[in-house]
Amino acid sequence: MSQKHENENIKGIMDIKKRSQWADIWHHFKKNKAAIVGMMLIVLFVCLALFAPLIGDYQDDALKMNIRERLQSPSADHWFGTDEFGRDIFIRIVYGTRISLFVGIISVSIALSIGGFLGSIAGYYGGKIDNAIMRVLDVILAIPAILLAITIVAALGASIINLMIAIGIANIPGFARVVRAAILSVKDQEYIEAAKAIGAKDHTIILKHVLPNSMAPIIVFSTLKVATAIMATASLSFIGLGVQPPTPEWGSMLAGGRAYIRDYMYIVLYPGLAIVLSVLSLNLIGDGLRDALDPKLK
Amino acid sequence: MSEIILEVKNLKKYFDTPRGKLHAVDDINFSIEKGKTLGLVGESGCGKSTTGRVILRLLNATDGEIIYKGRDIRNLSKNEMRELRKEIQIIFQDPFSSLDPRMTVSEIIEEPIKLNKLIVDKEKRFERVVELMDLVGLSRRLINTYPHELDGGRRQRIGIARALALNTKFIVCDEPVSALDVSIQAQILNLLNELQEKLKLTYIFITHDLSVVNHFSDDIAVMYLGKLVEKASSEDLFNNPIHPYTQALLSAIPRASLDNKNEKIILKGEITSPINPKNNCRFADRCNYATDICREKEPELEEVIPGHFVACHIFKK
Amino acid sequence: MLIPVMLGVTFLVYFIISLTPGDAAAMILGNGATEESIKELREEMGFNDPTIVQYANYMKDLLTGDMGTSYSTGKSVAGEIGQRFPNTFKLTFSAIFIAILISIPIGVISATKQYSIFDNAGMIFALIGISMPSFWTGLMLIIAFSLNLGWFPSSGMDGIRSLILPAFTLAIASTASITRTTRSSMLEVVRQDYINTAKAKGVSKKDVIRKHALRNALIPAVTVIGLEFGILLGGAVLTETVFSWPGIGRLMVESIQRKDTPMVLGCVIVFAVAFSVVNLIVDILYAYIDPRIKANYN
Amino acid sequence: SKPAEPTATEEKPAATEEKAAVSKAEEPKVEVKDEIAIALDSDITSLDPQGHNDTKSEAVSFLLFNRLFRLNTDFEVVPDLAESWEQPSDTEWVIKIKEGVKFSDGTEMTSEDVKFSLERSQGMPKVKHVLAEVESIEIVDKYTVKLTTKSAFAPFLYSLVHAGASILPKAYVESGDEFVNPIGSGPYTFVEWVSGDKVVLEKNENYFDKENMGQTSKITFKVIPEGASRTIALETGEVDVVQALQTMDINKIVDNDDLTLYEEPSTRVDFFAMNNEKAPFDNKLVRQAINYAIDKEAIMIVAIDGAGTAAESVLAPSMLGYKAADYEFNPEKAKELLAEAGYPDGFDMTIWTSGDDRKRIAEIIQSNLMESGINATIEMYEWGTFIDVCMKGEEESLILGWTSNPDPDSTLTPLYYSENIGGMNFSRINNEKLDNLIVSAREELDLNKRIEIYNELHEYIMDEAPIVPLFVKNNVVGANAGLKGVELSPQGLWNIEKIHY
Amino acid sequence: MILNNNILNIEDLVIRYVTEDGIVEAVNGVNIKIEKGKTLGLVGETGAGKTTTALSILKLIPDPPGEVVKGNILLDNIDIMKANESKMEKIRGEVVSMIFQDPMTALNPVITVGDQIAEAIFIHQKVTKKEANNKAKEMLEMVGIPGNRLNEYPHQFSGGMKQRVVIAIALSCSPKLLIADEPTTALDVTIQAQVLELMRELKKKFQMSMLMITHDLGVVVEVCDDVAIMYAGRIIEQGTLEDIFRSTKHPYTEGLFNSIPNIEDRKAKLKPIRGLMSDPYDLPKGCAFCDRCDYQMEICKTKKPEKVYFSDTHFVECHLYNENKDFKLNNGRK
Ligand SMILES: Nc1ncnc2c1ncn2[C@@H]1O[C@H](COP(=O)(O)OP(=O)(O)OP(=O)(O)O)[C@@H](O)[C@H]1O
Ligand SMILES: Nc1ncnc2c1ncn2[C@@H]1O[C@H](COP(=O)(O)OP(=O)(O)OP(=O)(O)O)[C@@H](O)[C@H]1O
Ligand SMILES: [Mg+2]
Ligand SMILES: [Mg+2]
Repeated sequence: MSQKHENENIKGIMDIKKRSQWADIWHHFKKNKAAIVGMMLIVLFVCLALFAPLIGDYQDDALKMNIRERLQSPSADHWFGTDEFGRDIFIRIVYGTRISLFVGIISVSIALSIGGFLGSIAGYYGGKIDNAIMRVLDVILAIPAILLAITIVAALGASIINLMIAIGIANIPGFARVVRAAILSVKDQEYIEAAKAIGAKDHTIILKHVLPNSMAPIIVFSTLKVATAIMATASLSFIGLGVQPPTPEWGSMLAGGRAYIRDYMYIVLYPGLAIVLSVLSLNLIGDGLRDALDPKLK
Repeated sequence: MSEIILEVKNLKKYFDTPRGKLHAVDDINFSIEKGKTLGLVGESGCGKSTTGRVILRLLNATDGEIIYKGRDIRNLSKNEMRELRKEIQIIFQDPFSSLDPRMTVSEIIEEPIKLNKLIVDKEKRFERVVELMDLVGLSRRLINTYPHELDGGRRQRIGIARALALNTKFIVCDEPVSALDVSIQAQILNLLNELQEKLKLTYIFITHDLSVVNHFSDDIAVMYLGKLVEKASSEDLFNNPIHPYTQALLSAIPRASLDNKNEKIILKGEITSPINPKNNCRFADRCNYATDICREKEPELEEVIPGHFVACHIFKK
Repeated sequence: MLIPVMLGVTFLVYFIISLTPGDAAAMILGNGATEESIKELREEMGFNDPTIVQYANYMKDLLTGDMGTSYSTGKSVAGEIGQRFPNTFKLTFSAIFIAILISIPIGVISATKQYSIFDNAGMIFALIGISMPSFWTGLMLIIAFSLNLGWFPSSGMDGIRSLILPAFTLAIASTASITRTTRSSMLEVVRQDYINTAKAKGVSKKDVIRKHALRNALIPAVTVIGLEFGILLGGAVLTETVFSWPGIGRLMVESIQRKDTPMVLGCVIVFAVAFSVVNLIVDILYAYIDPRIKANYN
Repeated sequence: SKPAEPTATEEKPAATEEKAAVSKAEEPKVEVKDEIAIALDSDITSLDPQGHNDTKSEAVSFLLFNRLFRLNTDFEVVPDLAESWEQPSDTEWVIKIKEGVKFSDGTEMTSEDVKFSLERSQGMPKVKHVLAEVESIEIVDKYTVKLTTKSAFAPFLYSLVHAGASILPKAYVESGDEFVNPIGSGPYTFVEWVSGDKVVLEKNENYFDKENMGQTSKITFKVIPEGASRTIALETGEVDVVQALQTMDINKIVDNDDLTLYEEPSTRVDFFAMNNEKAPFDNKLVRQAINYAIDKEAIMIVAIDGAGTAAESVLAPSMLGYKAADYEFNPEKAKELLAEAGYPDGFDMTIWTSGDDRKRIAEIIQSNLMESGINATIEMYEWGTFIDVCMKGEEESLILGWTSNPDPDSTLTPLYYSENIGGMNFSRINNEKLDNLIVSAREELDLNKRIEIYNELHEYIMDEAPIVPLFVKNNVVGANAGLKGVELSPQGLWNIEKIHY
Repeated sequence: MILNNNILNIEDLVIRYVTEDGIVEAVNGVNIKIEKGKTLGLVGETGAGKTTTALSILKLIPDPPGEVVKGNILLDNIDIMKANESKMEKIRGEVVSMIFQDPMTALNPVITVGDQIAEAIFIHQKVTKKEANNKAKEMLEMVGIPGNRLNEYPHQFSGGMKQRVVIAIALSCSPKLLIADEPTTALDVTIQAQVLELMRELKKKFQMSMLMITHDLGVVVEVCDDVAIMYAGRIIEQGTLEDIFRSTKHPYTEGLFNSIPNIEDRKAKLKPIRGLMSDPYDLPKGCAFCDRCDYQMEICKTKKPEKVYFSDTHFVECHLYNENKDFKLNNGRK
């Protein structure tokens, strides 16, 4: 076979379809039904966040109180009922999606950029640099993440920005470790040496070979961490250190409604479900990605 | 007219490990003539790959000289080294980990050309890729496949094509066939042979399988625990192995033939740790002939017959 | 290893908390304090010194076991934590115990019956568990088991019965990840050659799992249990709040709200020490389970 | 009197002035239990009666210690340790204490202890305000002391009922035990305090006042921060009394035959105080605007389930010389006034408060203010800190409640007298005319004249509008129907030593 | 049941793996006989189905995805196909045991070497734990490892020693048939020589029959009596050593010989087999080797070749001998 010379012209060969990696990953991802469900849910959440104004006005529907309509059970008018101030819970959950996704994504981005940077330096250069960075991160790691976040918010004051900073910082060591491990696993592969052997410079190697090949665990970890960050946001709000009223945020909705838990369970049920569903979806996607990106399973 | 293309003098490579200095390569000397093949043979962990890597400066040597075409590679600047990399290349043992799984066949072969700006025009470069694929016997329709879709033999061909993409003169072949099935192994060996003739290449051929180098090399160097124990033309080495280790190695090869069954020399024990080795003959523990001197003094590599070097106290003459 | 990390932790927390606005001296003196007396106290307590000097003084005291006195109650921090910590300890250990008790068997069975209904159910359970914020789970459990069924008290710390709900709440999330790790490492282990070797010897299926697979599969599970402990400690903060459990988690949240710096500092340090000690124990456990690691210690 | 803590207590419109036990028709099954558990919504802060100023700690202190006088449920001062007293002059009080009163360590109480305790009180940060009027304390004999006030002070005896005026054994305090194992003379003795969990007390069998002996042998105060959990605990029998019942659970208690609801109108006014020293609240128009901007009805609905009385002045309506002001909810008017004051586009401000229920109030105020164009941010504090920080005047506005003694002065002086800026004068109003009105009312012994002065004061203060009064609420206590002796005063659960099965 | 002199008799075994990507036809009608006391070498390329065949004898094909479609396996006259799990547990280790390819991973890293050997003894022989331990020590010494290393863990052993331990485990209950799946592939030549030497000795000592799986014809010469060449799930040629080495019949077998560098004749040009083994997901209708075969004929593409016998012991599956049994292979020239 090998010696057969096919005499197509070069152009023809150039056009041979390249099955892109993404198509490949998608192909594998698609097979995982749970992940697809998660994906659909997240898309739904994102749509809700994007098109929230079409569902209700932020000022008039999500913030403004309407005491006469307080504590109404779910109905056609108020799908999820109203809270103790007569605000529509559904609309508040919809606007809450914005906050949760936003905080989740931004705090993970903070952790990813700082932790990722530290992790890649530690992983790629190794030795003393590695040791120094990892020892410092060990210190942060010794404090359970949510406690660290609580402490930071407590010190800086409760606001959305501080919340993101706190959750971001608390997650730095995790990201640094994952990135470092990913880079280490790639760094010693022979194709990195091969690249060196053909004269590739350090940054070419990092950008073209190391990073693309270490992306998989990092992407998966990020997805899962967005989920954790959403949960952390809610937790901090729950103990009064997160998003402050009247901003609709799931955790603070839960915290505010918990006095009504016995007679108006839906006040805590729906925001809680929103958290569970979004976190669950992200976890499902993360799991799906893990399988789809794992070269061992290919 | 033999022209020495590479000469290695007193090459040493030590690794720092938690348990001490690991003498992966310990003071070895050899040279290779242009267009010839030097076989580097030895058991697992004896330092063959390290030697190869140090020659390409993928690892920095601890000590010694690596003189390629009259210049010591160890003294080259980064840019000079990059220039030199267009001439000396490496083919790896593991066809699975030596190819970037995120790149297609054409991207892998194209990369060295692109990086070294040999051909800037995209289409021309592509023509060159196809040419290389033809050269190593890769079907053109595989051009945009990914390595993981291919078998070991084809992957190894990609590795070879990549090594040939530049103006390659000298290739370190680090066990290029040991991960392959016999029938595929033979295909690759033949290919390497053809390429050597066609492109006037010089090889260092690393292997643990003596039968492979026998077929392939002009000279053979046998390594044991970071040291060269014997060095000769393949002819000489096979016909007249002198060092007890070489003898055992040769006899241990299972022969796929009912005739000439050879008497096996079974060695005791296994290769010992290269960490902080003692200053004696490193083979002494396993050697059937070892005497006191072997356990006390390190033998030098000496020319016992013209062109035939051995490091052994017992079989000096 | 523990000591430098603890030094780092105290410094980090001290530094973060020193960012907290507010005048500690005024806080201690309370209402009616004159400018002068505040100034005097500030001088006396060294609040005017640079943070690093204050930190050094704090550390000096800490080394003698003195964690300072609470700003809000004037009581000794060490004494207060000494009273509260055993409760948190009780809670988190019961939780991890429950988590292990549930998750290891589920993980093992899921792995041995891969793709069965049991496996799928187990994994869905695990994912949902991971996705539920503990404070929400807690509220839901209270509704179900305290309110509707009346089986367990919803608050306080009286005997085993009152421990069950908070411990379960806390355990659920950890159950999820331990189950998942056990399952996947079990699947990994079951593929190993030595399992085939054991089978080829004629070892029965049950014994293959029990004697050969489980111990190997436990190695990654033990790491996760160690890490989960950190998450549990963090979760304790929320669970203790929901269930009125008088542990240091709740103490910490209350102290943060009171801006009671020495108390917060004390709590975080105790958390970090507890977490680090657990990880140390995990390391030692490792050596017991995995002789390869023991070899590295010697 | 003291700032009322944020509790879940809400009240139905106070139907009667009597303490009303909404008792059950049927007799519940009798449990013969010799101990009771009382749910508190937060832990006590100190066992030192002079080391705290909150109702939870007070409830415990009252059981462990005695004061010279105490309040009965009708809010009248009655003697406790005092045997008799006389007033030789306007500023002098000679008090004879009962003989033979023993502390729980067996030592006898003498005037030494009284002098020591009252002087100590004056130096304790948390309670120094209580006896601020007292100039000197002298020992007359072993059982008699003489107190001299700085000026004529009609409501003086009320000061002596505060926990801060508790009589402590001098020897014990000087022993340096720091109240880890407090010794007192009260109807109960200390057993243990499990921080964050519970306080356990035991009947003092040797209590000096045989009539007011403890009725049950053990009382446990359990800390249950969650309102819903407190109610559940009561329903499941984990506790016998819930001291601060959350109002939304009132019907559950009423509907439950095993439980009894106790309600008592309080003298507590919840109010929204603006910091009169800070712009823009130094502008009367702004303060008035905010009085118009806030929807008290809405607040009542949310905070006390629509069952309270909207407050229309700084005091409860039952108070001497009360006069209502007329600020109806009117955002338009508020906007007009704001514009007049130079804030046509509103401004940004912060609201400080503490506790879940007040947070809800804050949220409504926030929403009300938004309608008038004011953008408010809520900042939450833990109760203990909250009071401390607020006294420093760093806040812009705050939400608080104030439970008052029956005498108006006990509210007006601490809250609105200029000298108490930095103390309880949270609005930091510093108004000469107001000061004069307060002082002359306090020193006026003629009741009608006093009423007149208070009428004027009400009118004046509400025009100055340092605060926005929000509502007056009831105390609500839930208890097991089998309990006897549950009594409420306007300050809440009272005479706990009398509770028993 | 016919009693016969064969320790192993496999007939028409078909095994496939059902995976997401398709069905792998791993074993397609294999017939293997091993006489008592004899050693059969099973030779073939990667993916030929050697391990699958071996595992089926122990009934250890992972299911799913593995599936034994049909076939008969008689092991020491026991019908494996009909044996239930508990019977199999008895058989494994006692009647048949197996050595796996990679000594590095074939031992449980958390159990001492001694316990791993003793376990099999304890299971199959009615002995106390202590006796089992003593026996384990004996076994260890027999494979040339000092008995006092009984309580060490696998990571403390070198590769060759580990493989010896694996052998000790396999032989601990003196099985009648030993299956060795490429026992020396992962080892260095000098170590390989040691291990092969040991196996030869032990085989003699225990009078065992053996199925030796390898892809190395050299190893076959060293230890085997008979050879079966496997290609794409079928035995395409089988015979005694003499048969296979001296009168090679199948073009594939010939190709294998030509692919091996010859140590004696270094100038001999390697003549590898072209191309690759057919995709096991999609085997051709006719002869599976036909794509790579230099003697390819029309019939090869459409019809599966039948067995052609040259002697009792020697058969081949190839169309070349359909008409002319005397056809001689001539290095690819037709
Ligand atoms: N980066 C490294 N750090 C530490 N030790 C190393 C490193 N690379 C190789 N070694 C050690 O150096 C010695 C020689 O290794 P090398 O890879 O050169 O052996 P080899 O002869 O190529 O063996 P093989 O046949 O297994 O490939 C070995 O003991 C190995 O463990
Ligand atoms: N668990 C499995 N799932 C799917 N396919 C499998 C599985 N095990 C083996 N196969 C496939 O079955 C075919 C035969 O495999 P087998 O392991 O028997 O080959 P082998 O001859 O032992 O090869 P090697 O020399 O590589 O060990 C191969 O194509 C392989 O990919
Ligand atoms: Mg190597
Ligand atoms: Mg195999």
